[in-house]
Amino acid sequence: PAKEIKAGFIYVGPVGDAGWTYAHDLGRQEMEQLPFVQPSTFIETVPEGAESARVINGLVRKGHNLIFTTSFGYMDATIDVAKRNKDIVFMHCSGFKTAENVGTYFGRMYEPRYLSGIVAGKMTKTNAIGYVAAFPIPEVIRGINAFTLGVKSVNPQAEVKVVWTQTWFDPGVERDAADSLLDVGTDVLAMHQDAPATMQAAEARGAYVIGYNSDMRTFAPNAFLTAPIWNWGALYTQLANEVHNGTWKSEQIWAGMKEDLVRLADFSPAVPADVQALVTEKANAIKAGTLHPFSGPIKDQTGKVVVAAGQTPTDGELLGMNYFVQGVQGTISK
Amino acid sequence: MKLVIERREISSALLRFSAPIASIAVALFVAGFLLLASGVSPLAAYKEIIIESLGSLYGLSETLVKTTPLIFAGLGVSLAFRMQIWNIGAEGQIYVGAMGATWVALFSGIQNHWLMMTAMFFAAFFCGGLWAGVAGFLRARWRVNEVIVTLLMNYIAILWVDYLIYGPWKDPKGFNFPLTAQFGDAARLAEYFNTRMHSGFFLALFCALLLYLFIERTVWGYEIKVIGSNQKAAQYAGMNTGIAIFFVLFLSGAIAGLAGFSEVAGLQHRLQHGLSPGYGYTAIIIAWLAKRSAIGVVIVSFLMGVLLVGGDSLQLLWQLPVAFVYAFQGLILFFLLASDFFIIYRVKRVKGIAHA
Amino acid sequence: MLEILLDATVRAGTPILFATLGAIINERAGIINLGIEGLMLIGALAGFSGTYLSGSLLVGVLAAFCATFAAGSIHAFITVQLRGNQIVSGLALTMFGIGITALFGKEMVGQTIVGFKRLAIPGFSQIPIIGRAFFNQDLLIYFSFLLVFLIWFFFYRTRWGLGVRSVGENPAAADTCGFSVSKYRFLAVSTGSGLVGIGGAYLSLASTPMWIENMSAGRGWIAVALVIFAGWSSPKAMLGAYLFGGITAMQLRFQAMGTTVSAHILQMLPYFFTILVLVISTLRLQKGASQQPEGLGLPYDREDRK
Amino acid sequence: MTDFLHIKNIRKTFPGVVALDDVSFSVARAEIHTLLGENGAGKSTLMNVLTGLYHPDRGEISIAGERVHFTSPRDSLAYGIGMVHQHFMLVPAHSVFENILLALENVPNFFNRKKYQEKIQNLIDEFDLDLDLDTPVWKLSIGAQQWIELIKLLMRDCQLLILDEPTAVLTPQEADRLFAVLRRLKEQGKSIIFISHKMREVMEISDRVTILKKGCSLETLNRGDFDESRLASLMIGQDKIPQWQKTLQMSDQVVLDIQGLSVRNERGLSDLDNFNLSLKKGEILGIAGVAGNGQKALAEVLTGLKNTNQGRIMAGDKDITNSNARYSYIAGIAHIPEDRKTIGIAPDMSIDDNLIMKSFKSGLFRNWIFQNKRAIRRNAAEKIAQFAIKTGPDGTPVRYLSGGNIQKVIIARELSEHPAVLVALYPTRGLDIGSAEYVHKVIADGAHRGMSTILIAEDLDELLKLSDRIAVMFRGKLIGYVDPRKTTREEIGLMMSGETPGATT
Ligand SMILES: Nc1ncnc2c1ncn2[C@@H]1O[C@H](COP(=O)(O)OP(=O)(O)OP(=O)(O)O)[C@@H](O)[C@H]1O
Ligand SMILES: Nc1ncnc2c1ncn2[C@@H]1O[C@H](COP(=O)(O)OP(=O)(O)OP(=O)(O)O)[C@@H](O)[C@H]1O
Ligand SMILES: [Mg+2]
Ligand SMILES: [Mg+2]
Repeated sequence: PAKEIKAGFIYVGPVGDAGWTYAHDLGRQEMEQLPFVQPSTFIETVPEGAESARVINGLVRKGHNLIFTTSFGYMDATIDVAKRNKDIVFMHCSGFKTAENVGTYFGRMYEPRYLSGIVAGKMTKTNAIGYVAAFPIPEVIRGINAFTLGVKSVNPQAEVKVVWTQTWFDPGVERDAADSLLDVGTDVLAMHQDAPATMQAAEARGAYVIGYNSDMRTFAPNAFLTAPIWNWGALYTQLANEVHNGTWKSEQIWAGMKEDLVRLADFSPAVPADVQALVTEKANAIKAGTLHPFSGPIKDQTGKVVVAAGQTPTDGELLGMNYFVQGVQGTISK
Repeated sequence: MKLVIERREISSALLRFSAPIASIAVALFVAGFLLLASGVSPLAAYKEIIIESLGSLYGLSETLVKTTPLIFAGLGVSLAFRMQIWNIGAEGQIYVGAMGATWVALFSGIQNHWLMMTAMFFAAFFCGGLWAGVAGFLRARWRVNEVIVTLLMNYIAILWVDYLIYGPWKDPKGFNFPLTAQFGDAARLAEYFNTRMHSGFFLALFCALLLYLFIERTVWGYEIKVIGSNQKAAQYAGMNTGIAIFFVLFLSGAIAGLAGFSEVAGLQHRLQHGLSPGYGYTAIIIAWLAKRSAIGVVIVSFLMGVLLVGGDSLQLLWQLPVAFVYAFQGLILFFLLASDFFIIYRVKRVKGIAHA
Repeated sequence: MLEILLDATVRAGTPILFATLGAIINERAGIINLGIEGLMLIGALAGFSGTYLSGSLLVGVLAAFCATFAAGSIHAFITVQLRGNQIVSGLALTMFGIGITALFGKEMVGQTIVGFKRLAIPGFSQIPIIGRAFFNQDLLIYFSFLLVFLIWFFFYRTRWGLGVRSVGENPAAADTCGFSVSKYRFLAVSTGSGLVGIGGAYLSLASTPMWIENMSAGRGWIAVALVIFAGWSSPKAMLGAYLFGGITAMQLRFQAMGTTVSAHILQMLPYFFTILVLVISTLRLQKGASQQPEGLGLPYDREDRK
Repeated sequence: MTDFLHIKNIRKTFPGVVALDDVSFSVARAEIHTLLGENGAGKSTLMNVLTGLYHPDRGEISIAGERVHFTSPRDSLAYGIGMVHQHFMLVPAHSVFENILLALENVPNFFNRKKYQEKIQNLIDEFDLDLDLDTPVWKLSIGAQQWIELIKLLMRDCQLLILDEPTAVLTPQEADRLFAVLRRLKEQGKSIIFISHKMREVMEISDRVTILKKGCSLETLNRGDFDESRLASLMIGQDKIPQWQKTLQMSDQVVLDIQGLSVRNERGLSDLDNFNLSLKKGEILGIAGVAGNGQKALAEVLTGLKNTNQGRIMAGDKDITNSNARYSYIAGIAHIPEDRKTIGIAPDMSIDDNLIMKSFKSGLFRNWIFQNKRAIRRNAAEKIAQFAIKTGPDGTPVRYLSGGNIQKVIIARELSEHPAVLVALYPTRGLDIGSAEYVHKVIADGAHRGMSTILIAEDLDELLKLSDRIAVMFRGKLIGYVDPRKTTREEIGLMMSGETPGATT
């Protein structure tokens, strides 16, 4: 029996952040186009942790039947509320716990990150690339590693320098972190942050930059090269359809470029044609499943082999990644 | 014509009782225009806030869950205010309190529930106390301003807890996500009625009662009030103000630290980033609105709980963005302050002299 | 490297410097303003929108000043005219500022403008080490240098400045000498708030020319702390803002250069050092001298005995 | 005589208190008009109404025939009314210069610092004061602060000058200097309202006296129609003045012995310099000396507020020079401080609470760790009656009390514990004559029970009347002792200026 969908979203930041939450909200709006989806609800800036349980519960009590919780910190709360509301479908983004009515979803952002690494590796002249990163969690670490592997695949001499900002969202600090990387000789920047400050830093100093989250090239018209970006709309539409048709099952969705959940933004004219061609070729290989960014041999910073030649890590290993590959200059506190 | 302002005779108990209620009413009335401007009926919104936060067992339980840490933190802050000491650091004290409790829960190996609870309680108590005690020591020994020390130590506390959960205390089975392991059953406070309400609430009430007795009835409370009123006079009277300042900041931080204990043991059952969404700062508002009295803290914390819990429903039901909720809360506070004025003072028009 | 570090220090410190100076003017007049964070946001949004709509940076800065002047007036009215609690009113202002900017700022998210550019002062900018940091900056930074001096001059060399300080120390004394306590306090709060707004505008017009919700990210609170750190003096505010900005900049550069110390620990350094320097400077303070305006936080009621 | 100021039927209430009930009086040009009244009679309140600081509930004020409505001090200043307040209106953190500048009229915003410094310095020199313009006011003695207030007033061109107990903290010599100025101003046609509790001064300077009682103006008397006893009886009623007889107490047991004591102040100068003193059991030892010659430092050392640089203090045979030891000793010392508002009281707390500030730990007011509220209330009721403290409703914070009544609260508290030693700085400062007599009696009664008192006072009459011995101080040194029954005012005066006496006891 087809059922009307009333979807609710829990956001970790404000929809105006131009980054993570903004991208999710674009997805939400796309999903709303479906005829059987009623106007959906979102609640922004919900603190992570136990606090979120009440807000999720609020969505439940207001009759929502498909609830998206879009940050890692909502994991326990989502499971907890779901336990008491078996008839409602919960989708938690980026976690690892599921239940019969809780699925998880996330994107293999490392795929386009790898591709963007190729662009960076080709474009750097100083062989020093900067990476402004928020928090040392597996998702960010995985991104840095994939990026670095991409860089190394075309430019073995290049190094990736990482600076942690310890914040998802502080344009001033991000800007300063980007500047600090430019000060030590990097000429291409990449980032894992929710604000576009890194892009402005690159623009101001005549360096190149690789964006993230959504296509924000307006912030850096000259410096922008490309950006690994989210495309949640497709997934949200698909999930709404499944719930509508009653075909939804709890699973751990980890979709990549093949499913078009993540992609690489259009190249800027600054990227030479041959590089564009190379990246497009690799992208096709990834989509076809013939190229895995993390195929071995991969060594970590200390030189220890972490992925043997000819192997690829399991999803579990990828999800819990906690080391930097060789070529990254930076520290993960242990 | 000029205006002069005069204090009213505050004698009737009726006025004293009705004044705060009247001021809240005025505040809600004026804030209602903001709601109207956003196309939401104020009456419906207020009804919704009340129903959402008090109208059901569930709502009430959630409000009490929210009230619990606010009471602890508010008590801590108000105790220090009693001595004219500004503890802006309740937020950080909550974090280190939670850290202490977590340490016991994860690494002490205690199996017995009561033993575990006691140990966690005191760990949080002392961690919070010592954390604030640093500011207390600096203030007492060298008169270093405690506002800045407690405020800046908030950032350090949060970063320190981050360091632990990203590093040494990370759950080995947690896919390297920044969380500690979940607590065992021995380290969890009792929950009631199949809701999230936990015994931390009663502990908070008990603390408020103790603190009330402590301040209003004991000789130490008296000493604190004298020092708060005039430190020089207290010294003159032979009180050791240095030790008292340290002690009060210690106790203030310790009580705020208990909020950390009740949050991890009652609610979160693990230590993670974003443990407190600013309870320590809300506590400052609470301490002042409560006129620094312990019983007042309980009442105001509860009202804050209602406002915070109910405020979410504004988002939920009318899609008013969270920004609206902040602006709304800010306005309520503004008008609460303004209406207070007209309750204490009277404005008279009189003949005056014009100045060139 | 030192040259670069100094430059980064000044740039990171400037928004905090403006905010601290504004807060100092507030507190010198005896009014605590915990609304700095909210005011910075209002300044950032007003500054950005002003520039976006008019295409002129000057208009943006003026818009920031006027908007925060107005917002500061709310705090002033409540604390001065209505004698409301300064702490609560300030916190309310911060909430209000966060909320109102998010509401009105929706349109501005994702828009771009051309921000303030560096303007080298010929000759001076070539001076080794300090040249780049102090003589090759944008106009707002030069203005902040001037402002530090102007505020000092205002307080210690003009009668109005004496009046502001007096209403902050002992409003009854100023009142009996014929100074209008409410006028001085009101103007100090609103004007000071206006300066805080310029600090906010620095974020959205110079450091990162864009508007994002909540973009002040806690700098207002640091400013509140630095006021005390600076002992309510404008030159020391400069020192404090640069100390804080400098250590922040330094720890990021340590990371960029490849240190192995935990980033969490490095991140604590600015806070830790600020406390440390405060302790040291307090120790050197003359015994019995108090820098805090004595009337700070107390509403003035003529008919109430002190 | 034309009336410059005319006041009719003024009423002013505060929550719970009728401070002024119905006051009418007038002040002529070229007149010194004294206001006299018990502590709490409403003198200061009336003056605050007159300067626009308080707004009256009712009544009329006319100046030079014109009806005026003041809503702020600014208004009254515009009419040429200036006032020295009983509690100083100074900014402690500001320099002397800044404090005076604040009060000057027509100072341009960008003022010429030099010019104004000179102008102020001239006046300071004229009064022969030892004031450094750049010193922050908090570092100055109460007496010096009083002078700054006076200078603030004198530098303005006022038609009516109000002085609310200006002489309370001045030495008799300084008071004389002030009177000379007031007389000169009077000759220039200015009107002056003067408030004081010192009968000798009132007799000396007043052209007319108005007596205020319980917020009502009782009577106005012209010069010649009044003498000290008539004024006193009008003010309080003769019978209320306690009668007591001084009997000499002398024992040889030394309770406090100070030898070679030196104390330096913030400026590095010696407040006390090789100072010696011995206090015997049950005696009242008067300390005479011009203010600023070390009396304050002596009191501060004895009460633990200051540390010594050299020398020894013995309590009986115990050495209490060390500040920690002295700290525990001072618990048993009673102390009436000079600066009552900043160190004597907890202003936001009630009289009840202020009265037990020293004895709150004693078994009288405590059950285990809890306060015995009932005993505390009973104690307060007793003391309020005994010392005739005029107060608002129960629980009124002490800061609302009049200056004299605050002083009474402090004295009541300090003497209630039957201390072994009392260090009293100017204990009757600001008390009306009835209350002052009562305090004298309490101190003398204490001596009977064996309490030893160090009495520091400006008023030689008070010293002569009360003391068993008088020690004279000059520049931080003990000049010598005199016997009050055998000495003369002239002899003490000479010693106070540093001359070593011929005769010592
Ligand atoms: N905080 C402040 N910031 C800037 N300007 C101020 C401030 N406070 C006061 N002013 C300015 O001071 C001016 C004069 O203040 P005020 O009216 O109190 O002095 P005045 O009595 O007119 O001076 P005068 O006695 O010299 O005529 C005000 O009009 C105002 O412009
Ligand atoms: N601002 C105020 N608020 C409340 N009560 C006040 C205030 N000012 C004065 N009073 C009360 O009014 C009465 C008169 O006080 P006032 O200071 O005028 O007395 P006084 O005659 O000057 O006494 P003294 O000789 O002790 O200075 C006192 O009972 C005092 O408590
Ligand atoms: Mg004027
Ligand atoms: Mg008086």
